[in-house]
Amino acid sequence: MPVAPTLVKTTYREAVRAAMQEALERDDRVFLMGEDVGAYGGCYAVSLGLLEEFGPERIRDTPLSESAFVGAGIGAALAGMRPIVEVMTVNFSLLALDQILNNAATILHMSGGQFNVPLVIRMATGAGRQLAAQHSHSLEGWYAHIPGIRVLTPATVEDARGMLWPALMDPDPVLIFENALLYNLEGEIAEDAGPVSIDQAIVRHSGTDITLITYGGSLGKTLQAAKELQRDGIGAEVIDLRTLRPLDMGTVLASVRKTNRALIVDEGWRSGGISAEITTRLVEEAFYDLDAPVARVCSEEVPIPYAKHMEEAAIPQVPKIVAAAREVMGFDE
Amino acid sequence: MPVAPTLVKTTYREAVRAAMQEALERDDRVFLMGEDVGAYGGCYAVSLGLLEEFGPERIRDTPLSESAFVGAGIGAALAGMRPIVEVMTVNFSLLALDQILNNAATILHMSGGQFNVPLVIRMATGAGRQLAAQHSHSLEGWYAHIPGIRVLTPATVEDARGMLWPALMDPDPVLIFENALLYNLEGEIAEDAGPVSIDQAIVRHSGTDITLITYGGSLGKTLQAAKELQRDGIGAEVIDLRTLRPLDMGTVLASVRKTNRALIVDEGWRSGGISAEITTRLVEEAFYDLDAPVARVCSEEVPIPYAKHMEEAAIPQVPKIVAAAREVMGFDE
Amino acid sequence: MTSERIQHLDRDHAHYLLHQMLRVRRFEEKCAELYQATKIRGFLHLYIGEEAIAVGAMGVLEPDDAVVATYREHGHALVRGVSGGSIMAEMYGKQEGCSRGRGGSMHLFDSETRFYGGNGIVGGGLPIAVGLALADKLQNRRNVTLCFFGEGAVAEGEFHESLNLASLWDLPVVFCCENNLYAMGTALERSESDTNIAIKAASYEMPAWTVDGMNVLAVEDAVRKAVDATRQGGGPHFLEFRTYRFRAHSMFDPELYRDKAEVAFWRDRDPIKTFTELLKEQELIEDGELVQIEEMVAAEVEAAVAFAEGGTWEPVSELTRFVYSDGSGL
Amino acid sequence: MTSERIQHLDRDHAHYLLHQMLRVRRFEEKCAELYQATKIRGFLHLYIGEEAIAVGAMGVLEPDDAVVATYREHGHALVRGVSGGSIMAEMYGKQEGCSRGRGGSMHLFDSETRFYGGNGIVGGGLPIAVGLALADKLQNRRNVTLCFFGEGAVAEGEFHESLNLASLWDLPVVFCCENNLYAMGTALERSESDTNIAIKAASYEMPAWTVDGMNVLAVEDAVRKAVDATRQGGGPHFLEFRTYRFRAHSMFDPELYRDKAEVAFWRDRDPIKTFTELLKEQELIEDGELVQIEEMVAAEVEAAVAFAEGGTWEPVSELTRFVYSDGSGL
Ligand SMILES: Cc1ncc(C[n+]2csc(CCOP(=O)(O)OP(=O)(O)O)c2C)c(N)n1
Ligand SMILES: Cc1ncc(C[n+]2csc(CCOP(=O)(O)OP(=O)(O)O)c2C)c(N)n1
Ligand SMILES: [Mg+2]
Ligand SMILES: [Mg+2]
Repeated sequence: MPVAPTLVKTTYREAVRAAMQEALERDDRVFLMGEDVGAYGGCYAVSLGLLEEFGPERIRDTPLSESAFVGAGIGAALAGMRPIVEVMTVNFSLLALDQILNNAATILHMSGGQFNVPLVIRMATGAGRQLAAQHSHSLEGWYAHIPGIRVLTPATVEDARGMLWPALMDPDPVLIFENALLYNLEGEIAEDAGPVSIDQAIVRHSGTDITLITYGGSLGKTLQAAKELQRDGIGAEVIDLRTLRPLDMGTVLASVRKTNRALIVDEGWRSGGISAEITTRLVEEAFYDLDAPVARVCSEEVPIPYAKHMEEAAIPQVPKIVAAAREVMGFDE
Repeated sequence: MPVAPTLVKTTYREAVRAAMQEALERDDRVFLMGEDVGAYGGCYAVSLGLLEEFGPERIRDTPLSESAFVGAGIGAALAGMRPIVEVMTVNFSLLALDQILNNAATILHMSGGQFNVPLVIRMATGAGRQLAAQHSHSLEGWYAHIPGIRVLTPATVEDARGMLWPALMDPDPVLIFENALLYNLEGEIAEDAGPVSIDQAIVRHSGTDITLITYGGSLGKTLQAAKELQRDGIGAEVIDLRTLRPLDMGTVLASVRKTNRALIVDEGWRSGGISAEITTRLVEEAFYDLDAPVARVCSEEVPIPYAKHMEEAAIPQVPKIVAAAREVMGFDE
Repeated sequence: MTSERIQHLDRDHAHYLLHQMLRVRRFEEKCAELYQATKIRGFLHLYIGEEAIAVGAMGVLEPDDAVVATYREHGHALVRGVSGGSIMAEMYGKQEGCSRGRGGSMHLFDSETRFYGGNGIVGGGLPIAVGLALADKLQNRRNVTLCFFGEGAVAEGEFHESLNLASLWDLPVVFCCENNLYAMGTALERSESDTNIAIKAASYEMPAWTVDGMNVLAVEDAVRKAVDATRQGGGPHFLEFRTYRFRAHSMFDPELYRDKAEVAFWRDRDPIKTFTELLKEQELIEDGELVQIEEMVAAEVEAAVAFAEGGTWEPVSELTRFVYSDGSGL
Repeated sequence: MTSERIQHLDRDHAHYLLHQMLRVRRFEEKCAELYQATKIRGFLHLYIGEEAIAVGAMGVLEPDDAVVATYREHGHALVRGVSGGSIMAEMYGKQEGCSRGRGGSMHLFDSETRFYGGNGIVGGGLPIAVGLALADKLQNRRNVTLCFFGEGAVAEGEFHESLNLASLWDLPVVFCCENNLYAMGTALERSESDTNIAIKAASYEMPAWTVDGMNVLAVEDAVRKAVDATRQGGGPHFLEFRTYRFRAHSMFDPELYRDKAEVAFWRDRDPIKTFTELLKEQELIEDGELVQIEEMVAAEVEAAVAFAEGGTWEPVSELTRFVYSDGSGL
């Protein structure tokens, strides 16, 4: 008889830290580098205590040189290490985009399969904290355009805990986007929680009337919307994509073939976002199963403003999701 | 009685040069800067002779410092100039992406409307010359994700000639992507050809059975495919988007409402490309007009390989377009 | 500070400098309070301890000169002439704010004083400053652009690219590096292999001086010399100001990385405290005058808060306005 | 070149150096021919004139050392030990090429010799070299990474970021700047405010020497000194090689930007010509030996071409292979 696992309370922040701690203990090739990951304890206190535990060789504070230290991560990965490079937030990753696209994502193919790049890049993403236009990007869906990398978006404490190890063991570059609003998220997790899949989407709430497809920071809002829809008698199935590249369309299609309706919730800008790709795949693979146009609730196409009410209006919110879902269901409001 | 305009032969390269020449003559605030635009005559010989004509203050060779000289273009635009910044190719623009996204595209909104950025950035784009993975990107559709900028993709000599001036007079940042394979394109153009719209798509070939939507370097191939389809009795309407942001969906929708079928041809990678956005807009705005799923012919999701046969296989080609169109028409091959 | 410099110190000017430093200090102390009261949100980076730099520098500028700053720019904006009310309203997120409430603390903008922000990307302002100076040069205007940034920016590639461009093209820009020894929690010696910052500027053939950033007179002298030379066509100049921030990096910073002795050492060099002492010593100020200045400052801060409190919220319908200049969101 | 150095020059070693330089020269002359014959396509950047650098440098390396180069890297790959056949096949686009025909001239890779490309982005290889060296250091391997780049890369921010990181972390990497005075058509004095490149490296507290890149013995001495010091834990070193490319930047370059006198001046310093003359003068080589070497080289080049000609095309079905390591395109 299997014993039920002991559950422990944790936060998303602690889960990421525990995952790093475990990886650092388990594999000598793993090290963490990034701005203020050491002495400061991490911009979001994620790596707090790791410097004391693992020392400055393996918990490596970097200067403000995004391009060079991401590139150095690529080089170190090429030479047998398993680096975790923390780019403080996605907003600063633009400075390293050349290294990510032209080197990390490309070298394996361009070298005819000789050199793989087992690099993990973690970054915080998302809006919602009144940090204004330059500190509120949600570009994970945009990154998912790039062949040669994997894009993970853990939305739960289990995924925050469980995705890092398989990402590190993956032979190719993996980008992990942690929505900064999630760090304080609390949850229960098995004491011996292990790795989770980094290939598969998951149904977080079952329903038969409409499929709500989301990931990362919008999962909570979408689940909330599903609850509200339930009160109106609409059974919404909520899919957490978990990885944006590859897209697990199998899970999405199975649900949409059942519900025949789909709505995508994405904190990225609408035009050319991952929401467009998912819609398109549904059209390509399930056109005749769709009873209504696929809809999407995304961020408005504006630089995110500072003022709270303006920022809130700019990014997806529960009422907007509910209204959009009702519209897909054909309810006029 | 209007006199027919005198037509002159020109090339795409000469058309871009003539447009710059005119702008430099007409407006003191205009200057050109970029790598090797001066003494070398431009990487693609586009600016050949301009240094001699306008001098080194206005035809400004820059060091290899993409981020700084694009940023300097932003600053100069803020202070009243009308800079044309040439980033040699889109491949190198990744180094300047922070400046483009976090400053050029953002400052107007973030400053509450106080500071606009009348900057034009020109870059060569596209594959097809066996330049391999790091020199063959087609990222114009990806750039079109960014609110606050305009994205132009002139595909004809008229557009190459006519888009620059309105782009320079536009108060906001405009990115112009010139497919490098087009520079040798020959065409006739009115001797006094003037500015063209930078907001509107255009029908380049009429048809009633299927709408082929494309832009830039793929226009020629798509027109060729339309011709071949015609032989099979399929009337393909070819739309040249001309601008990727904003997307002129009016023109696209009018055509699709007539043909009820659509195929997008895009040299960008498939997933998350502009092809996905167009498909999605069609679903959102013309779902019930569609008789078949929207289809797309894009680049394969690989770093573009050097070998000619592999490169050709990686990017859209006429036979693929024809086959895909026939499939949309319901012809099994 | 030479005693000669002090002897020539004009009483009014001395009061002006002290007044300006106190404006910044008290304004920011109020900001910290308002942050605790959740009136201000997002990131808030205080300049307390570094006031002598903005104050010493701004007084030297002409009205048409340009300024580029960072996310730690309340002081620069205030002293440059952006009204306290519009800055405070900005931090409240009100539409009367200098960026319409869209920028917040990190993105103060003001076209009237050619204050080009407020940039949240470390190093991101330097290329813009180069471009502003290029435009001034191309249009034969005798303006100078002052560009502020922290020593953390020195590690960014853009720092080097920008200095090289400015020097290569002989542009009228003065780079002002506010070296407060830390970039968040990273001490300079852990981010630069050579902690001599001026030497990097010198490797671009740019005159580069290290200045006591806790001494407002030293700052003023250096900036005047640099700005004058630059305005006269002497090309870009580089100033490194040695300074210290007395507060945490931002309101989220637990300050695990520096010890009390070090903080105390620098607090002793508080630019306001030391300058006040100097003025008293030199009998350039009386206690009554000091009280008067503090009262003026307190009144200004109070008025700024009242202005912000009385401000209004931008209608949500305006969200997409100014994505493009025609007002459209496209 | 000191006469002492020449006196100690071993005959075999002298022949080795000359042989290597000729291998590169003749190989590339053939490449140019094959480009005209449209056997090779895309960009082709010839190293002719600069051979002394790769030859002087590579001989110093141990098998486990690593090399990072640029798009002008045929010479580096050849001398490092990548077979001429596999390089030529690569340029033909054949699957027997060292990058399976996917990289072409700009992207030669070879895991056996730890040859990490071939990078088409100016400056893009420097951070990778830093990372390779970091890995070696973290794993206590006594390897050195040699990183080649042109003087054009000095203007890129990544150059500075990388030098700083390498020095700050004391990494075993030797930066080899091939200063051929031009970046495409841009002369150094039009891209750097201070054309002294070594001084920039020095501002990161890195030993930096300027070396005559047309003299293979000078190159070898400098690289040996730098590599030995680096291997012994002396941290990164920087070498600037003064050199010149005799050909156009690439096969597309109309060469409008440099005058004949300058080209002639440098052609006089042809590293192969001058070294041959030296060896003759010192009676370290006989005419017959020279002929022998040329014959060996010609045979090698011929064999390389034959290998490439006999190569096969990668099946198109493999296009998406190696986008990811599991073979999938995902
Ligand atoms: C490109 C970039 N990377 C990282 C950050 C996060 N960050 C904000 S401030 C800061 C420290 C900057 O230090 P410094 O330049 O010395 O300025 P100071 O805060 O000391 O005034 C960091 C790392 C950022 N804003 N931009
Ligand atoms: C980031 C980037 N910008 C521009 C280019 C285009 N480009 C290719 S080579 C080159 C000149 C480089 O000169 P240098 O570094 O001196 O090397 P050399 O060609 O002289 O060996 C330029 C501008 C590029 N490949 N990468
Ligand atoms: Mg600092
Ligand atoms: Mg060069």
